[in-house]
Amino acid sequence: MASPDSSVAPLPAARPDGGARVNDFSIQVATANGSGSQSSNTVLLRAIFQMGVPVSGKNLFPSNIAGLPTWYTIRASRDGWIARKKEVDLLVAMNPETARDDVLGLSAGAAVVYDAPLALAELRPDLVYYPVAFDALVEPLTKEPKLRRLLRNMAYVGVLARLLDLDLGEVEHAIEKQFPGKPRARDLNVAAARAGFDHAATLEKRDPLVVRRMDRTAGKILVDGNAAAAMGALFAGVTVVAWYPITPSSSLVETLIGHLRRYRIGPDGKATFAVVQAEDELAAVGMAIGAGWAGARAMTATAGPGVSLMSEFAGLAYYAEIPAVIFDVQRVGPSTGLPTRTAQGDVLSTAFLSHGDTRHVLLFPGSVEECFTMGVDAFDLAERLQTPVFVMTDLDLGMNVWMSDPFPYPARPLDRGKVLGKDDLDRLGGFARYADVDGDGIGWRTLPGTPHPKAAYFTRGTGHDEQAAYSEDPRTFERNLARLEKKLDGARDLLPAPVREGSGEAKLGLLAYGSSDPALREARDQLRREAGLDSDYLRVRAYPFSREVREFVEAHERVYVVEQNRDGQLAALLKLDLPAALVPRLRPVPHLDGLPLDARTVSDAIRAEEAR
Amino acid sequence: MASPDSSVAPLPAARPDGGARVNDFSIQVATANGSGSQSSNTVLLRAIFQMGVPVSGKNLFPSNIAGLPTWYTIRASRDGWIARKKEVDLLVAMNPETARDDVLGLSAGAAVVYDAPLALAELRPDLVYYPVAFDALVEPLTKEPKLRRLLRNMAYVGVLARLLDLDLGEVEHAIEKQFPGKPRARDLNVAAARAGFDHAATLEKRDPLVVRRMDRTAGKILVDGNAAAAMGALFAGVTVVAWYPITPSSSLVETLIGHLRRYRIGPDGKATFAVVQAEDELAAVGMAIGAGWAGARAMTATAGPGVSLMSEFAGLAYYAEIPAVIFDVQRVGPSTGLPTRTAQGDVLSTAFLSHGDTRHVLLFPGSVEECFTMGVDAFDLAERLQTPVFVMTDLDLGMNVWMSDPFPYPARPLDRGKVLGKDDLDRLGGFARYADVDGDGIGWRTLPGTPHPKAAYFTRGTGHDEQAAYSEDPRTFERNLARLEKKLDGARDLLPAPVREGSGEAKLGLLAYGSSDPALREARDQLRREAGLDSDYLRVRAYPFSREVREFVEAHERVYVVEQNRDGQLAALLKLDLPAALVPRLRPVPHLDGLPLDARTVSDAIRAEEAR
Amino acid sequence: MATPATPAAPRTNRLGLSVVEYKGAKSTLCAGCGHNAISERILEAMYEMGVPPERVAKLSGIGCSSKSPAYFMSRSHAFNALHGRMPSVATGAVLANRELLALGVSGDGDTASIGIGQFVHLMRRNLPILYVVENNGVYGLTKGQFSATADLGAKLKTGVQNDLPAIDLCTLAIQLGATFVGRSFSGDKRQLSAMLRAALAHRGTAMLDVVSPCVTFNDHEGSTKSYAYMKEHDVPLHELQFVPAFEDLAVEYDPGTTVDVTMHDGSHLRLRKLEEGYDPRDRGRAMSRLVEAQAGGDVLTGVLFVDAKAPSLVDLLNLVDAPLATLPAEAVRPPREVLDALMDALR
Amino acid sequence: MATPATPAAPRTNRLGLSVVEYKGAKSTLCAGCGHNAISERILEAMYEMGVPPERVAKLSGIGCSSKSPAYFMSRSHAFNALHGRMPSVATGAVLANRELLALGVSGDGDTASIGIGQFVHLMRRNLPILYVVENNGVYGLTKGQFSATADLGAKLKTGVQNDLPAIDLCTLAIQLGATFVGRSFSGDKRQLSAMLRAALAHRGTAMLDVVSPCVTFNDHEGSTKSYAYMKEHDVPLHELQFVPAFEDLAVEYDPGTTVDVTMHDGSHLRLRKLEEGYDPRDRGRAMSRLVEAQAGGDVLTGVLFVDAKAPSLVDLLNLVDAPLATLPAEAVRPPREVLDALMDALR
Ligand SMILES: Cc1ncc(C[n+]2csc(CCOP(=O)(O)OP(=O)(O)O)c2C)c(N)n1
Ligand SMILES: Cc1ncc(C[n+]2csc(CCOP(=O)(O)OP(=O)(O)O)c2C)c(N)n1
Ligand code: SF4
Ligand code: SF4
Ligand SMILES: [Mg+2]
Ligand SMILES: [Mg+2]
Repeated sequence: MASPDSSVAPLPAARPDGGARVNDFSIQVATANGSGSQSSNTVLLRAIFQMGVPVSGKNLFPSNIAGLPTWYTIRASRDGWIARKKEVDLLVAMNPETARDDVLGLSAGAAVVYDAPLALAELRPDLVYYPVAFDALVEPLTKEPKLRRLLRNMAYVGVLARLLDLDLGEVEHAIEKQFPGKPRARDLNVAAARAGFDHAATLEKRDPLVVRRMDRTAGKILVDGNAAAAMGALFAGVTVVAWYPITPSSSLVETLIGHLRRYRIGPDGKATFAVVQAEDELAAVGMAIGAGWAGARAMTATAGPGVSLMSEFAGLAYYAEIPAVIFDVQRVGPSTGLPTRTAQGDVLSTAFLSHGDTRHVLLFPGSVEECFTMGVDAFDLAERLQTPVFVMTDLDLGMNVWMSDPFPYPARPLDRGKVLGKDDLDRLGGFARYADVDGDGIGWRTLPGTPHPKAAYFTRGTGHDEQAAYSEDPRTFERNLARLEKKLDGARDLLPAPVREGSGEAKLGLLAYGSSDPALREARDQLRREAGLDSDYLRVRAYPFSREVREFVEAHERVYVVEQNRDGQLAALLKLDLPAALVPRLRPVPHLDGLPLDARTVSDAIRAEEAR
Repeated sequence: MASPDSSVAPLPAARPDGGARVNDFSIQVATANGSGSQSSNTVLLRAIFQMGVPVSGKNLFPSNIAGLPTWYTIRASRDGWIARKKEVDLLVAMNPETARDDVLGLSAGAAVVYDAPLALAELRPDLVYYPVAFDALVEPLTKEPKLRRLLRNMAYVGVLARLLDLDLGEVEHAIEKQFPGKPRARDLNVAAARAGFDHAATLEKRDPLVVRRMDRTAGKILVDGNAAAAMGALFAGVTVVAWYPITPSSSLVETLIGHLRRYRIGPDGKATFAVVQAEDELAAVGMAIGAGWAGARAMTATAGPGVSLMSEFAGLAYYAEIPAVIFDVQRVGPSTGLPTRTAQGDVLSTAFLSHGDTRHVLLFPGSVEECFTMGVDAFDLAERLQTPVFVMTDLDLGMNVWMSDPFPYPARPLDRGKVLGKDDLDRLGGFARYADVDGDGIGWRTLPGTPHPKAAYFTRGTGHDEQAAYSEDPRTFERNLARLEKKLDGARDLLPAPVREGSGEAKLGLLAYGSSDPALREARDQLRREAGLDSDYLRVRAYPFSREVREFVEAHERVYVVEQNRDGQLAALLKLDLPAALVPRLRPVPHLDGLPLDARTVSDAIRAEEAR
Repeated sequence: MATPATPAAPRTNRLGLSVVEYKGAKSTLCAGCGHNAISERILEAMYEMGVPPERVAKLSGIGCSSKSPAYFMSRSHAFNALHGRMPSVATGAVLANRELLALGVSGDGDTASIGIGQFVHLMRRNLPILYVVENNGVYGLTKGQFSATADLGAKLKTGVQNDLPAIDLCTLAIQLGATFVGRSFSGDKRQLSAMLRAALAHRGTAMLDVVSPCVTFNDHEGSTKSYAYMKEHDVPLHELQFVPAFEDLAVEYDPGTTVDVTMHDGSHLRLRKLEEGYDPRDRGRAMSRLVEAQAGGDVLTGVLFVDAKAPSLVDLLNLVDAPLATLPAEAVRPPREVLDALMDALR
Repeated sequence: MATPATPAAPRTNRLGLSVVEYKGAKSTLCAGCGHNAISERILEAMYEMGVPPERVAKLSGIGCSSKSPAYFMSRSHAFNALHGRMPSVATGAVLANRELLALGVSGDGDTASIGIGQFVHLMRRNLPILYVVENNGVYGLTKGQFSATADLGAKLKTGVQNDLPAIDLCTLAIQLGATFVGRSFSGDKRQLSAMLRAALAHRGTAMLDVVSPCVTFNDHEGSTKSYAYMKEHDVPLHELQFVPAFEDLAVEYDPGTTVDVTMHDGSHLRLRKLEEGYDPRDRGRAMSRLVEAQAGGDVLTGVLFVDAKAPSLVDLLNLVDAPLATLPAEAVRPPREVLDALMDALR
């Protein structure tokens, strides 16, 4: 496979004209997976971060365990842009399989650190080359060949530290964080980094890229979205977790299990949670629904194929009105698709998941912080609304490391929704499960086990009346379905409101969601700076849409709906939701190639449209 | 449960003013299921049909095996209207459980034949009553109590024959057809009908309803849509059928099995077909897809819950481009919903069935004849397009008996689509499975077992290039997805075109599909006659939509989209498909109560909208 | 059931409840359906064991059998879930509230056809549940197609013959690790009652495969799940006696002819052997005896396997004693310091 | 395979094909993965048996194991289907074209976890297929979680211990009616090769459970699916010899110590007993012996059960000899008269 962007016509890179390019470049490291490069790249990322420079890292890895090409891109941006950047300023070419294509795909003037035996310098005259004999560098450190392979990768971090003028102390500090409690691994890696650092002193610096200390990361954290969502679930007080492994969602649950074991087991060894690795996704969601029915805060996490398998159960939970939280860490479909690439491709099918007039609540976290906050809110919303809530995150958010403000401790107490206990029943003398007593379409429920002779009701996916009794009566059926519609409609006001940016005066509206956010912000800046196009930006955070979404469209002549799928799925939901007269204002900008969205793709598309 | 329509304010029934009401009324028979009334009602329906009078029958039955209330409605219409009619002119009240509500729900002046012990005449003074002591009538016929219960039901057919002036010979003929090869059953039933007929001579006719011979059914057939679809599959040359029983689709496959056994087993006992009752719907569709991949004409049939379960496989078949035919005999959802009631509720979720930018081809038969013709065409289309084709029929079409012209023998030969054989490969020297060589987005395939060293390719649900090799390359992925989009877009021209009615001059457009057709035609007539509203009518027969759909919307100021679901699902697909400027013209008229659509519901809704 | 109540007055159980408190809605199943008889037996067993109806969660799939929980114990919560997926829903419910007494009711189609995957995995996990399969060898609710427990050579009314081997749910359950496996017949009031009561005292998965004729679609000649067939081929392995802990009767028994199993709650299951050499504590032997019987067309009934000591899923997960569902916020949301520490680690 | 070819020249098989014609793409699995060894054995067996690659359909689910069909026999069609759903796809393919030699390749997660339902029903149907489970006790592709074949007490690298009983796919398959059930080890070249060749001669479901260590996630101490564990606990029941029909060598054997099974195509499977008393033709005994071995931590290998006579699904359905897929239109679309008759009956 070629370098991921090789077939995109490269944009002319900003040429260094003698001066340094400080804190504004991107590095791509090309290795093979399973070779330990993930640690090295994290160390590099973290070292830059520790120097106070905004960074982001994108891992482009194959659906495979070991030996296939992997690329990791680190962007340092003094302006704080953290979207993927297509142009590579510095390539670290460690993988013989892809090195040729990787080099040929660069823009003129880019720098290349490479494993000397690859002899890449012959390929093009217009690059800056730094050959390094990595094997020789790590040879003195260990005799184990396997370990050597790993250390080679830490050595390039040292080389880059010297070339970029990174503080070696920060590198060492980052290595320490990377291998906590493993002094031998730490020491060896520090030695490897130092070897690289020392060796690089012999290289003549001929590129302009440098890192200088800033103060833009103080207090911030580095974390991936899956870890953030796991913490969300932890602080939501999740009690039942049923799951089935699938990329890219597995690490969400695996991290959560770690936290639960650490923070939710009492001194007596007893757990306030149950985790079950189910036999498949049907069972996983079935368990979550059974648990939600019985009153637990229950969840599962999966990706597209799992969501498809959950379809029948999703309809049951919608219709029988049972809370459950489902994290969908989206990857590229259709079908098994590209399991290790990112997309926002499950939006439309999940909104209508299951046959027969089913509708669902979706949340769209747009940052790791929102993976956390929505990870908390989803449980409140599911119990409040008595319906499944899907948290639509994606591989880019979930598996890449992001810079973030630390997460806020939840401000509100748990909202356990409308539940009647024994005392309530004593007072009321009974209840009707599906009666709309509060005018919001949400009935009151009881939990199994409630010690009251009037507590029980019969839950079913078949037609039922207000008392939850079986019914085929046409009018009863209609009423019930209308109530469900009302309930979901009312959800608009409970869900996270969209986030607005801009003066509100622009004619041009940009609308996006989820992990597209950084690219959208940067694209907005590009549009203004490069094309004089002023725009407002609305980031949608939930479906059914808040009323503000409509207001935004009303207030703009043209609204570009940018998303990471082929079919313009959120745009489709908007078309169905907005008054028909507003629909012509929507300009879908769907894009899907499995790579995290970059600003240039967005601004180019919009400029082209605007120029028409 | 109340009579199905009891909570609808009854419309004033046309009062008989001395004169007879000939061939224009509806009969409702209220019994318990499992009591043999289905045979009696079919006999009654058929006898009227044999008198040349257009009829339709609607069975309203519970999700239960025996003992629960069932209603059967027969409409006779000299004008040929065969939609359900809400008003009941003649009630046959055999079920003590519902008799009271059934009677209270009638319009003034209606007639009631009832089992004498029920003493219904006291309930209301404004009806015409015919009490009949059914037990006494059948007592002489047999000693078996079980049989007596069945014969009581044939006795009311005799009573009605006399009251409506039906030819007893036609009744007897119909009984003969009902019990082929069972002379004892036939004789007993004839005796029961005669007993009723004879007894009714003692009743004084006080209602205006009569049947008179006409010639509007000559040459026509009576058949249900599932049987029609089964014949379609038979004449399509289906070879592999995998299924899992579910109401209301089971009878489709069971009828098909009967035909296959009869017509597709050779004198040597060998079968040209394989039928497997799978363990569930995932397996059923998996088998169909495996068979389609290997070159068989393969199908399954199911209802909403099954379609939901097939979701993951549907995405695989779309993406790996494998033909399969899936009959979805729709029933009321969400979830298990009302399994014995009718709806068009799976349209939207099936169009986008599966995660990640998946799209499907849907056919919408609007009559039993189209259940047949589309049952044939679906196989051609699936193989031509190399994709799953969903035939979206419903319980009303599938399980009720409809009058129809006889089905035409397929005019075209089987279209087996683009398949390369050994000779082709010899000539070509090889092939690329997913290359768009013909510019229609459809590649050529080979079948497993083709004896040529270059025949093989690797089928997968993961990313692949034109040669079907595994690929994660972003550009390859994009190209492939764009080709799939093009393929489905091109399908518009291959699918059954919509059917247009009206001058084309009206401002008002009506748009509907499937089993709504009779109600739409009648509603159009009502709108014209009763409100002076002229309209054109377009019946959509497939998704992706034909270009004529757009033309129709362009040509009309307002287009009412009538359908049998809550959410306006076809209207949603239209909104997503039409140019945005046309969207404001659409006026969704969704309706869902589980009962077959009637004209009055449609015309009332449209008149109300038009009056705004 | 924490504290055994004082011996009950004649018409009430030890909780002081009369049997009426255990009734459900009127059955809509066919008259004579085996499922109705099983509902009766369940209701009686619950009454006799003095199980508070509010503690029971009735769980089922889809089918005539799965409808039946509506027809007993209206005072218990119930969840009529999806076809074949009751096991997962039950698993979730039990984990959410370990105090629930989970009663799963399923059919042979629901369990052995579409549901076999969830069945297999539930058995492995030894979830505390009383799982009753009302086995009629056909799909009743969809009008009489064969299910996967239909016996080789069995005939439908239409004459169609089943040519695939039956899945024997008991053999399967034993193999997979279920800890209480029994087979009975809806028409055998005594055996079924004793078995249900013993199963209610079991902690872990109690799987009962109860032959339950479908009078409408599978009670004819040629059926192997008919009343007539069962009358001829039912081979009870032992006579069952169940002595609940709260009755503590010290009945004499002969260890040579009787197996005595002490259940988790101290009650006793006594099996007076009718077949020499059958030991319901030997997994492998039980399986081979069942295979042999199946080949011969015999239907072995009784408690086929029991292991009253194995840890249940709730034990394995080491859950706190209180139901997870109703733990207070303090117990489930870690304090601010935990978040602070987590954030620090990410800096 | 209709007519046995003349004995092949040294470097080609009886079809005149060299082993290169049976190769696939370069493996992307980890170096040392058991699955790679199994791919080699399959390829060799196909070559040695002279199976035309074009006749083979390779079917798989999702997982490292399920990817492996890409790495052998590129001249055969292949379908890498959905996770756990290979059996249904295979069933459809075989029914569409009975001449195909179906090779199903699956993993323990693919088969025993998500796929156990389809596995159970495929076994019941005795579909003609060679079904190979590459069993490493973990989910390789998703990075090392336990699967349902992980043994009780097995430990992950992280120290997490499996506390659920393993599903023994062989015992299960035998119980469910599979007609050729074997277990082997990816590291036992001789045994696995002979077993594969015999399985290729079987008409019906041949299910081979092949322990296949995952060097990346499950080859450490504490694993029961490691190379080291297998070296200690592999208990071969017999020595396998397979004599293909086309070789017709009349080898002497002693009926007292050797079981000779005549396969459907006239070839011979000869099992020279290492364990006294094990008879691979006795379902019940085989099962109880397997249960016992499992409890003791032994891994019995060999042909555990075989019934070379049972009718396969293709036989039961009595299909015409030609593949359904390519029957001419005349054979599948009834003539106009049939439609006329059907219409008449509806008038
Ligand atoms: C997903 C799904 N598929 C099919 C059905 C239709 N269906 C309802 S009940 C049933 C079979 C029930 O058989 P069994 O479990 O044996 O119950 P019984 O009626 O015999 O008691 C089927 C196939 C369904 N409800 N859901
Ligand atoms: C529906 C679905 N769920 C989950 C996954 C993720 N997944 C891919 S492979 C795999 C497990 C494979 O394990 P196994 O079959 O044992 O194969 P191995 O990799 O160990 O050879 C899982 C869970 C998937 N692809 N599809
Ligand atoms: S159809 Fe059969 S299983 Fe269903 S209620 Fe009637 S007798 Fe029982
Ligand atoms: S992860 Fe394990 S199963 Fe997968 S290829 Fe590597 S060694 Fe094999
Ligand atoms: Mg049944
Ligand atoms: Mg595995």
